[in-house]
Amino acid sequence: MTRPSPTEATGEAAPRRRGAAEHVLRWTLARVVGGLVVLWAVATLVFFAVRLVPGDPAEAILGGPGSQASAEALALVRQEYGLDQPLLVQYLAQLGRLATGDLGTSYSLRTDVAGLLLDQLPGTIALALASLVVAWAIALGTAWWATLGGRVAAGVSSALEVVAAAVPHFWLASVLVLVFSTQLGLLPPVSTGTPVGLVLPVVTLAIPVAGFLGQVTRDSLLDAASAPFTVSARARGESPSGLFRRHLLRHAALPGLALSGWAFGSLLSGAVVVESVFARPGLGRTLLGAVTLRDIPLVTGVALASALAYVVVVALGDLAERAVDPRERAS
Amino acid sequence: MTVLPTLPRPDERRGASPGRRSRRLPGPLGRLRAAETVAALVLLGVVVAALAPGLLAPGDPLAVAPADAFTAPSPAHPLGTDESGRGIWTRIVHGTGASLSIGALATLLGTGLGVLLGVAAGFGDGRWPGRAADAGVSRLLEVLFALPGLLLALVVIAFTGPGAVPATLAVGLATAPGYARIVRSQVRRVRRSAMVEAAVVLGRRPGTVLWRHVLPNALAPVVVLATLGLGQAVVWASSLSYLGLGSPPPAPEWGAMLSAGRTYVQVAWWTTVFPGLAVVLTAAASTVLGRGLARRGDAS
Amino acid sequence: MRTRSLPLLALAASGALLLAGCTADEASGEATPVEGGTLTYATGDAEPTCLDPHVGGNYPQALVSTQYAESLVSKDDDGQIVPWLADSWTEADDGLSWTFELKPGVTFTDGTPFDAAAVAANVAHVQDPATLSSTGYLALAKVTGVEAVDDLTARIDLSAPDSALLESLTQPWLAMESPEALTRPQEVNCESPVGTGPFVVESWTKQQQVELSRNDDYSSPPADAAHTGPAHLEEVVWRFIPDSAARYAALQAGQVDVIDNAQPDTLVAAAKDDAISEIDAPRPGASNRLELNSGKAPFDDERVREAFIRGVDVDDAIDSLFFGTAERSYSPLSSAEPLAFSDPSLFEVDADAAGDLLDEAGWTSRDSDGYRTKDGTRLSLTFPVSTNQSIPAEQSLFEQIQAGAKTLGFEVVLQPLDLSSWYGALGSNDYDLVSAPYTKVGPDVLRILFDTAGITPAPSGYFANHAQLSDPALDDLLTRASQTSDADERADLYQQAQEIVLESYTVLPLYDQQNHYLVRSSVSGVRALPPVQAVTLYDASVTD
Amino acid sequence: MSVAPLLEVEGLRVAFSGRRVVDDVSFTVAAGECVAVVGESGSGKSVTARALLGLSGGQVDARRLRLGGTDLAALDERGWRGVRGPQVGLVLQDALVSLDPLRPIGREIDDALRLHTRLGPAARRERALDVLAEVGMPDPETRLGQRSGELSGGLRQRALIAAALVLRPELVVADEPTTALDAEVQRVVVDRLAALRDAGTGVLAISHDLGVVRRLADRVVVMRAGVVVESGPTEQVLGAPRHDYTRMLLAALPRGVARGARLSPRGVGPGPVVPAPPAAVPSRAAHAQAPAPAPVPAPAPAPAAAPDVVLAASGLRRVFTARGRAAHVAVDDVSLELRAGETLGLVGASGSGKTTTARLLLGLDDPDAGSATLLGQPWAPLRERDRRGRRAQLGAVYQDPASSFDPRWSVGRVLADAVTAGRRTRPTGVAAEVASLLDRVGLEPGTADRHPASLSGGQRQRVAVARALAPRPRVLVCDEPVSALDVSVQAQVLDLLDDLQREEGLAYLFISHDLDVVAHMSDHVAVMQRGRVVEQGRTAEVFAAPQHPYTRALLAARP
Repeated sequence: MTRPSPTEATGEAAPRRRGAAEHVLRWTLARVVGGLVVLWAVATLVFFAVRLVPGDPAEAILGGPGSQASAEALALVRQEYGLDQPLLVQYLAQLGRLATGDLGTSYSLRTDVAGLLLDQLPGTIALALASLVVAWAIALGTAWWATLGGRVAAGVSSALEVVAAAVPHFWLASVLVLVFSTQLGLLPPVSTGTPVGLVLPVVTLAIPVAGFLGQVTRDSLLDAASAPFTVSARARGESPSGLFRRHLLRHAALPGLALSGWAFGSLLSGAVVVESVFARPGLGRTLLGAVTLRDIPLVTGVALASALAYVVVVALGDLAERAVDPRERAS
Repeated sequence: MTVLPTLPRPDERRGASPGRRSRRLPGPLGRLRAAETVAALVLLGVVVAALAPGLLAPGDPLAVAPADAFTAPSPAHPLGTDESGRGIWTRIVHGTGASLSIGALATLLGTGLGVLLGVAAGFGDGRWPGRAADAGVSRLLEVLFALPGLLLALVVIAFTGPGAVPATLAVGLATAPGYARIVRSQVRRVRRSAMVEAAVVLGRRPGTVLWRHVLPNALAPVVVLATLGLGQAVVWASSLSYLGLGSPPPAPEWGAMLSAGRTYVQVAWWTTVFPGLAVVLTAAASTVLGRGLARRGDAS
Repeated sequence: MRTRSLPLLALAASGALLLAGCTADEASGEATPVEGGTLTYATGDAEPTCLDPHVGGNYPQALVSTQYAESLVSKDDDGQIVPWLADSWTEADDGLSWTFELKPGVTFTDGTPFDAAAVAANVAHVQDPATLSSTGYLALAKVTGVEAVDDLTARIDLSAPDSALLESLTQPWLAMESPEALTRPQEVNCESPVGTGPFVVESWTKQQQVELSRNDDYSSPPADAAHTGPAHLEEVVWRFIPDSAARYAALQAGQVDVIDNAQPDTLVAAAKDDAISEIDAPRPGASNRLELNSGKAPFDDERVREAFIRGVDVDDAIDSLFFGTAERSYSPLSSAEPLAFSDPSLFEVDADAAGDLLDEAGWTSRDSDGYRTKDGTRLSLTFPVSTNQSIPAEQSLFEQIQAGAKTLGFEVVLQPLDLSSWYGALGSNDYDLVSAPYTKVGPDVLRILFDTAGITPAPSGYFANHAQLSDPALDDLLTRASQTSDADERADLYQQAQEIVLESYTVLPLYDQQNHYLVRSSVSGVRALPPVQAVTLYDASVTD
Repeated sequence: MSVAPLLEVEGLRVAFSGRRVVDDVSFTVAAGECVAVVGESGSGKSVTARALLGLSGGQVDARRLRLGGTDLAALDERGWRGVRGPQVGLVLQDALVSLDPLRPIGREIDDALRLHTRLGPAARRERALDVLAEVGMPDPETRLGQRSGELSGGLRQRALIAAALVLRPELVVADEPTTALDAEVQRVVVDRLAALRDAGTGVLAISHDLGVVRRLADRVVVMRAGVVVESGPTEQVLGAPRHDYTRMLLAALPRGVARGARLSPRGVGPGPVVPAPPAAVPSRAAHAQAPAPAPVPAPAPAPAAAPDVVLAASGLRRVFTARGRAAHVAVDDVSLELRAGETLGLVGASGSGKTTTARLLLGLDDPDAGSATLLGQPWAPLRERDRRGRRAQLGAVYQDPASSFDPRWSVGRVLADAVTAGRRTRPTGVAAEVASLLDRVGLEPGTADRHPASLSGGQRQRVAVARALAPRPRVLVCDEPVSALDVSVQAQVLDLLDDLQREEGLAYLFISHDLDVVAHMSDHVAVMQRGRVVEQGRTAEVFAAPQHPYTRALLAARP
């Protein structure tokens, strides 16, 4: 005897529309506030975590570890960057700067972190989004092939998805470079800034994510395929491919949209490896270097940028999901 | 049925009269499909390699023989040798223990943490204590998701220094949020089921309901999920080793072999291809087995 | 989607259809220099944090600044100091000052003239703490000031005679920059330094590349340059490709023309490919060597040190790992140093002798794992390895040394660390073995590496004398050598110093600091400038 | 009406991987005629219907399978696609899942037109609006853009029918068209199908609801376990059934069976024993005027001292407020009284607040206002800690028992848990108690080791009743206990509840949307509409002379 859901409003359109506008406002407000809380938490987590890591920030400023910087230079730097003040004061100062959007200057690269991020964010975002699109294309492609291809196709595509999801990025990168550029000479092994140079990095990033999305899509495809409305559709003379396009595609994509936040996060992690292997400028590579050189402002900057990107992608995923399936869901 | 429903829900008998879902009994074995038997065999091989490497590869994984470095796969060395003349097959077999233990322990840590967070968030019943716990944990999860997993791992390792244990810790922490989210939704689902209400009507206290009904039913799918997670944890560990943050040389851990082999990919492709295959096979096998258990599990 | 589209199985496959035409094409024409064209240079070294060589001062900066910033003097292939921006130079009798006659009519690429005042401004910039210079700052330790005698004559005053000053001035970290440019904020100068060199820095996209264009009114090539007047190349693209396999693949595919930091395996592959030629340019300063921490047990006992050095055979390993591209070295100095002294007899492998030495030193019993013990403690050595500085082949060499040492009874614990943690381990004396490359022009590097003064750490915790060798006689030799201006006496003093270092068994030399460039046959005139063996593209030209 | 039959089915056989589900079924449907196929679940009626569209999914063969001029047996997949839509339309059971929840209903209707006609978008839109108007959809303009989730039950079902009719097929197959609907809405849909038949379309209706069949069908085909046991004109099959199975089905109908009289033979299980002939049932022809149910002699129990009130509610009120939606008053000022040994029926359309009231009385939800007492003591609103001790006095039986069992437990463990839950004492003798419970609900002792999932619907409901009885309650709240069961199984469970009430003096709060079941089972009845009790009193009086217009409408809507 599950709890009865309130009967759906029938007929009165006007109040429903006002309710909807107010609903959208509340939704956006919740997203913005939630996003800010996440960003604050990320900034705090990174601030204290990187402080705990061995290595002296002052030294990081003086050209990184092992610099034979003189005592006066170290003292000058500590005073200038306020590293001699108590930790809490530094934390509040940092929050103050972040609030005004000042991400400070990178210790190792000596340039304004915000500027640096603006330069590199597009590259990584382009790579991540292109990979997400390609991952979706592959996932839905195999779902389509499995649907129409019969038993063998279903089995093979399922195996492909499982293997794809299990492939480490960097290994895939070296195999792809070995095959497609060294042996076949078809694709440039290193990014050329042109779309052609984007092919291998995107495929390297996309395949593992496609494996995951494929498995998720396959499960929801199975559910949708056995739902009564498919029988109604076929009773109207719908062909299997028509059924896939007009009905199952939407149902299959739903859970994937919910996972878009996760998928984007894993793409950022993957970017660290793929960007260094294919020599593409981007956040991933910067992050790896920043942590190694204990470049606190840069690590904070990259963490905040990726957190912001994540929050935005989750919001977009949620919007897309509501557009496809407006039914109220107990989240 | 026409072409389309050739993908019957695995647990629905073909041709059952449409509309009424018959459920196959969740027998322990049930009909093992071809893919699952292969996966089981692969994992069996991996476990044997982990427990008794000597059986499969008598050689010493650390024995250095500079003379026959970079020899191609040959009867003497089935998978060829690496830059120091050590047999790739021997090192993969002896590395299984290291890689598998990192994968298993990381998954254990991930699921354990995930269950704690998930139950804390999911079990609240909407009134004050439950709602606050749910909001708090959900925000924490959101933050952990917002940070790219690798940053989490990098910071942990920067703090503890590279090595097998820190890598396990890092992978465990990075995967915990994923498990927590799933446990939370499972607990919420079971929490609102008719079974729990029937128990309340019979006069059972919330504690009993939690231990007797909610946890067993909510956590069963998580165990299955862990097998999927095991594969991913092994991949994660090998990525950390690639970045030079995993287990120190000369340990024959797959990730370390991969990152070393990567440099010689031009000259000796086998030094990187075969360890990679080992990672992929283990991860894929555990996923296939995991999905097989899931299918059998959700039949109940 | 009305039409039935083929399932997109893998984008790579369709990507391949798109680019059927783009295969690598390189025709090897004969090498008459062709004016103009663009050369793409791919470096594997870490991306510099600042393009102004005065700031900090590491090798990646030297590689790129050689293209746009020039020093007062240079060295030729025989190691002799030759004119560059300075035509001639004389040392004062008391050795407390050097006077340089500057080359006339040379201007910086921002139009400011190159004169004595510019030299003074550059030395002041290097010695200013705010510049945060380290290599340049140390090299000018004895310089008290610069006097502009007249427009084209500059006198450098010293606090004590410095036989290494000329060699120091050949280094790119003391190159001359436009005084006008140096007044700009450091951040700006880092992005666009102004020198007198054959090329000008146009733009720097971090992590991607630096673009340089030809300096058309260039008139100050070094004495041993192949031609005078502006460079042949119109433009140079300086790309950062950290991954060595990707860098070599890019060279093979014709995407880049020259690469540095070529790994041993790519050298072997390149040797078989006639489209690619190699330039072997070992870096000056110290050789790549293992230093044994004589400052603490167990290596405080010389017998244990000698046993380790003479017990472990590294020759086979070096041969197999480097495919014969690296020759075994028996000297603390790089073979690029004319005054390098080596004594192979000290390093003949004799495992039995090593065993006896260890027994003599009391490490007689063995524990269950086969390691030697004395009074219950195991003969264990901590070996922190910097994953940034040691290339994979070198890390594999350390693994083989570990295996070899085990048969002797030594337990070598390898600890791969990132740069920060590595320097942390050295700073806290938590090491028994370490491999730390040091690049400096001239034998004076011995003073930095082996003088007792090199043991006390700088405020940042950094110190150079990892062997912690403290021998008053050696210190005296090194001080006298650094002050004498008589070349023969200097050579003799440095030879004695090197004998003491080698006999102290605190150093196990391996090979020169590897520095290999690979160049496509379509490019000619690429030369490694002798001082620090950094490549200059001044004489280079692209023939296809 | 002896015109050539529209549909001829002869010797139809359907098998799934060897197992035969439909065996040698033959019948015909003429234009303008409605044939009903009746039978319980598992009788193969649905598979037969789908086989007519080539959608059965099994191996199909038949001596003759002709629709209009087309030989269906010879069609390949492409051929079938030409037939489905223009020549035959299918209407499924529950419109909520039989229409794609993610697409507006306009698009679903438009699909059929786009596949089979070359009409332009504007013309197709026009045809869609016409067919929606035809099925009586109010305000079709806005409905086109709405999804099935945004429509009420009745509107959804009409949209589903419109989607099947838009190409004017000669034959319409309706598979359980009314099962998921309330009485009022059922009436509208049945009238719609009747109008279709009168307009000359052939209608094949599949149903397990004999009331609907009686109103709609010209001829009836009765199926059991894949075989046709009887067929013929409706009056003859339903009026004077020749086959025992048909008679048993009719006898199991609670309509007109006095309170306390048995619906199913004494023995266990749906045996073929012939029950006493039911009271005469007016044939279809007599349906025109309002049905005057035969006066049922109410066996008025001796008016001894009125038995004390065991469960009472006064002024109960519960309001649901969801984000972004107007507050919904589910229960508004409900007052009820349930006396010992008696049954209070609670009837009303879905969404009338019956279930919310039950949850309030079971203490699973706190009322916003009003109160309830159990055995004279305050029961709601109350802190669960105080209520827990007296939980043993009140039991519950749900519509879908399977979801209320822990999936990992056997029947024995479920009952043992229920026995020990009530009282903390006597761990010994639990097994004996479980055995007696099984016996009292008519299940063999062996059932204890079986798994609820492997039992039939009826057996599962018996286990649920046994679990409710375990703590020896005084009151049972039954929410739609039999609406998911086949008629014959429903009869047995209802008789079981009657026996238990008589033997143990249990009081029942019996909730159902089925007026006949409530009439048969309850002494008093309360009729609920939109959260309010509109009428309440002795069942016989309320059914004989309904005061409130809504009650009259409910009674009139009964098929």
